This record gives sequence, structure tokens and C-alpha cells, in this order.
Amino acid sequence: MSIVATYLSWALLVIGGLLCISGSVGLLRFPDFFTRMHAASVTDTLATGMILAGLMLQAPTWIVLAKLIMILVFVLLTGPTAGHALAKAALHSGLKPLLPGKSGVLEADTKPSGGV
Amino acid sequence: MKIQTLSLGVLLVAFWALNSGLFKPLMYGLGTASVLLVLLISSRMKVIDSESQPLNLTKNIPGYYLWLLKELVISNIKVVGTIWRSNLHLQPALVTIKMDHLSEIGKVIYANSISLTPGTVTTEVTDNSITVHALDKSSIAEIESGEMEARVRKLDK
Amino acid sequence: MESFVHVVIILMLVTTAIAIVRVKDLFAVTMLAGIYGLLSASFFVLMDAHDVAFTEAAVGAGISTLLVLTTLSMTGRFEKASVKPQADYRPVLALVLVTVTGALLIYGTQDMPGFGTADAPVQTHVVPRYLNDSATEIGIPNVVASILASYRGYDTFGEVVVIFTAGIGVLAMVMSNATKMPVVQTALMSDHVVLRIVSKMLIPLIMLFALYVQFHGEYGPGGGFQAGVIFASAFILYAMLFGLTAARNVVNHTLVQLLSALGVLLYGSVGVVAMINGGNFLDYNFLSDDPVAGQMLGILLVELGVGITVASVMIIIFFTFTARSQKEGEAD
Amino acid sequence: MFTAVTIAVLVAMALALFRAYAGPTLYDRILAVNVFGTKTVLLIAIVGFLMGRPEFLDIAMVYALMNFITVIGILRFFEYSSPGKSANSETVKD
Repeated sequence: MSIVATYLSWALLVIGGLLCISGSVGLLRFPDFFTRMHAASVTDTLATGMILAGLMLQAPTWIVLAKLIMILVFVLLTGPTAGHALAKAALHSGLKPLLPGKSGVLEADTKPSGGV
Repeated sequence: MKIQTLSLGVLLVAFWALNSGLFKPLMYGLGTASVLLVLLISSRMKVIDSESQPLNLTKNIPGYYLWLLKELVISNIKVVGTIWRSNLHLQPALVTIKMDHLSEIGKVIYANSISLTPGTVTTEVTDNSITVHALDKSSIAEIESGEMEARVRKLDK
Repeated sequence: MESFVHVVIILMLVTTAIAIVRVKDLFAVTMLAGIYGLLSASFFVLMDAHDVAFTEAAVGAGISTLLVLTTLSMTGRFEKASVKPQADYRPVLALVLVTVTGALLIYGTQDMPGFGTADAPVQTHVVPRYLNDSATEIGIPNVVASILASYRGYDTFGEVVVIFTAGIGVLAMVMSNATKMPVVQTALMSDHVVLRIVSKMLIPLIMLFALYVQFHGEYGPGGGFQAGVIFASAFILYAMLFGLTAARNVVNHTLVQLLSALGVLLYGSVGVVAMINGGNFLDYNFLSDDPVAGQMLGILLVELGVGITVASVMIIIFFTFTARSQKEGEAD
Repeated sequence: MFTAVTIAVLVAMALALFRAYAGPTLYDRILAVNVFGTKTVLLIAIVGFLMGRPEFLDIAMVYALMNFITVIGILRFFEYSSPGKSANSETVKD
């Protein structure tokens, strides 16, 4: 493996790791379920992609490479689908997202948002 | 035999070969048997159709995903910036956007692309509208500009 | 470094366990138990026990959550105690009993050899034979598969029978008329366009992945138990999306019941054939002229039997529970 | 370097664990489990590399698939078998 690929792989792994932590920090800091979802999708997409890509660059055999690609495809396919289903279910069950009110302060949505 | 069955068959054979990586006579036999069994069950489940095997899209998909990757990186930077800001000061929004008719698979690609980009999540897809929750109001304007929709529409043809 | 990761994961395991005890909402408990499953699997991976990790991945974090949830839909979401808190509820005696038993058990471990020491009985008794000779005797790379399916074939047979019995038990207790009655469908998830299409793409791949796991147990982690569970999960996903009626049209209930027995029968028959050929029960050396080929054939068939039984019993349990809870939903 | 990434994933796992415990709504818990699942996929893939045992990728793949089925199962349990009014209730008050 060339030097360039090694450095690129390390860079991807480190950035991916940082993104992973960022996503979880957001999961803790954000005020309600809907905003936390956005934080979660950071880890689902780019963090997973970068870490798996970093591993791909160091894959010892083609079969490992193939499996890493398949895992990435599955995660990218199922992640947003599950997220969408979750958000839809939450809205339908009557969970109100926090939205900026007249004063600019976040408050629970008052207009009906469909569902129960 | 439908063209979709054939394409699913090819996909399954590739999936088996990439997972297995063992090329022995016994594995050829078991692999063929497994693929045929899965095809049989899938056809009984009626999951083989143009929805699950969108062959008409395959030609233009790589270009679309390259563009989506660029969008992904940009919006990731934005969301990560928001996460680490000391004063959150969020301006989330929940907006329903009108949309012209898209095929079922087009809707799925569009909805999932929006969810995949951090900062926006699709909460509802109907025939003529799409509801999006965004971490920041500015993301809504981006969706309303319709670039992504136009790109999906081009795929869908 | 590795021990640091171990410590962190064990700490998280303990935290999760405490949280499970403290939370009263059974749904939250199910979620936390799912996390517990994920954590244990990571731990097994670190301990290099990849077959166990695989089972935990499929069972602990996957199907058991689904089955517990279907149970919850019948029993309700909250512990009775949290509805009516009893003021005089002081489980002191139970606490003392548990503490004393725990202390005695820990005292008992003093006599056991240290973990991982070379002269421990577990390392000197049969392990050397398994590790040194399984490659020539059985001829497959994954020693765990050799032990599970061949050296310890009796035990595994017992496990399969236990699973089969569990299936019969569920049928006997819950079935009543529920499986015979036409299920009235309420809302279906298949009108959820994104879920429907993505699942349609995934279901064939999950089924094929299950079969791959089934037939590659000799080479890597996997085998009949894991494969059966993954296969059943694909079916359960289908049933959740398109409804029980559609799922029953794919395989009808009688066929699934028949298959669950067929798996056990296949396992037992392999043993009987070995006896007919002049060997002991489940001695695969007698299945073929070449002992190693016989072992390969035996393990393949036995694992297949395990896979069929596990998959069909899981499907039976899910179908019966769902039919039952939908019937109750109607009665409300 | 794999070590650093492993630690990063572990930290992220711990934070998600806290969210699963704290809730407050059920959907937060489901979200936390989903995030936790993705982290586990990553952890197993990285540890497999760390220990030079890439066959662990099969386990990671099972997680990627099972995680999805579990989330759908949970949602099905809510959307279709019980009234969702309880979703907003604060359930952990002990």
C-alpha cells in the first residue's frame, strides 16, 4: 500500500471518529427529539462512511473490501429509512417539535400537526 | 421470466460470491440452491417488481450519488458546527413543500436523500407534497430551491 | 489498551443493567435490553468468541427485542408495582438471601483455577484434542463448528429439541383458535412508501445472507442457529409490513409447523443412518467411506436441521403471538 | 491509530447510552438504540481490524441488517398496536 493511501486512511479514520463524538454530543445537547435526530444522522452518514472508507483503504483482501462496501451500502440504505419512519411515527403519535415562537424562543408547536 | 427476476438473480449471485469468497464445487452447488430458494420465496412474497429493482435508474445513479456526496459533506460541516457552538440558538422548522408527481421509487430516493443529508429529515411523503423537519430554517430554503428534486426527476425518467 | 476497552464495555454493561432495574416502563426496559445485547456482542468480539458474538448479534439484539415487544403488546407496558406502589414493600429478606448466595458463590470461585491459566482443567482435558486434531479428524477450519456439530453433537441435538419444545409450548398455550381464525387486518405498514420499497429491496438479501451464514459455519462464525434466526427475521419484517395474512400466503401455518419438526427429524436421522452403517449415534465417520468426507456431510446436514427448526419455531412464535394480540385488539 | 478511533466510538456509545436511559420520550430511546446499533457496527469492524480478524465483518453486517428490522418492529408496535398518546409522557420519574 502506498504512503498516500495510508495517510488518507488515517485522516479518514480520525475525522470519522471526531464526527462520531460530535453526533453523540449533539444527541445529548439538542433540546428535543426532532433536533436530536439531525445529530444522530451525522453519525449515520458521514462518520460511518469515513470510518468504513478508512478501513477500506487498508483492506488486506478484496473480500474484506467487498464486505466493507456492503456494510456501508446497508447502513446508508437503512439509516435514513429508519430515521424517516421514526420521525413520521413520532409526529403521528402527537409529539410536537420545538419551533421558534414569536419571541424567537423555542416552544412546542401549537398548530395541529396531523395524526392523533 | 420477468427482467426484474433476472436482475435480482444476478444481484443475489454477486452478493453470495462477494460474501463467500470460496470457489469450490460444493459451494457452487449450495450457492445455486440458496439463490434459487430465495428467488422462489421472493416471488411468492411478490417483492420482485419495478419498485424493488428500479432498472430504469441504474444508468444515471452514479452521477446523482456523487452530487449527493458533495451535499452530504457540506451539510455535515454545518450541523457539526451547530453542535459545538456554545450558544445553540436553534431555528428549527417543520414545513410542507408542494411537489409535482414523482414515481414511487422517485419519492423514495428523494425522501431518503433529504433524510440522508444531516440537518433535514423527511417526515411525510404524499403524492403532491413532502414534509420536512429541518434543524435550521436555511436548509428549508435549499430544498425549496428544487435542485435536488430536479435531479431526482431527471433520474426518474 | 485492549484491557482498557474491556473495562469501558464492562462499565457500560453494568450501567445498563442498573438502568434496566431502575426503569419502570417495560418498553424502556426492552430498549435498554437491546443495548445490553449490543454491548455483550461487542464484548464477545473483544474476547475473540466470534461464534458467540454472532449468536448474540442475531438473537440478543435482534429477534428477542421483537418477541418481547409482541409479548408487551399483549401484557401492557407498565409493571404492576408502578401502578399501585405498596408502601410496606420492603424486600429485605430477598436482598439478604441474594447477598449471602452471591457471597458464597464468590467464595466458591476461590478454589477455581485463575482465568486463562495453562494448567486449568478446561485447558488440559479435551481442549488439546479439539484444537490439535479437529483439523485432521473433521477437516474444517472453524473448531467451534466441529465441537458444536460433531464432538458435542448430542448436546446440540438436545438444544434443537429444546427449541422445538418451546415452539410446541407456545402453540399449546397461545394458539387456541387464534391461528385458525381469519386475521382481520387493521392498518398496514405497506402504505408507508419509503419503508415498503426499501424493505422489498432488503428482504431477499437478508434471506440470502442467512443462507450464506448457514452454509459457511464451517469456515467462519455462523451456523444453523444464527442462520435460522436471521432467516426468520426477514420473514418477520415481511409480516410486519404486509400483514399476517400475506405472510401466511407465502408459507402456510401447517407447513411451518411441519418444517419445525422436519429439522429435528433430519438431525436425528443423520444419527440413525450412522448407526445403520455400523457406528454410534451421530458418529459421522460412518456416513461415508472417507471419514473426513463423512464428517463434512454430517455437519452440513445437522446444521441444516438446526437452521430449519430454529427458523420455523421463531416464525411460529411470532405468528402466534401477533395473531393472538390482533384478536385481542378486536375484542376491545 | 485504530486505538484512537476505538476510543472515539466508545465515547460516542457512552453518550448514546445516557440518552437511552434519560429519554425523556420513547422516541428518544428508540433513536438512542438506533445510534447505538450503528456505533456497534463500527466498533466491531474496527476491532476486527485491530485484532487482525476481518471475519468479524460478518457480525457487523448482521448488526447493520438486524438494527433496521428491530427499529421497524418497535415502530410497528407503537403505530399500530397501541394508541400513541402516551408517547409524550415522562415515564422515568423515580
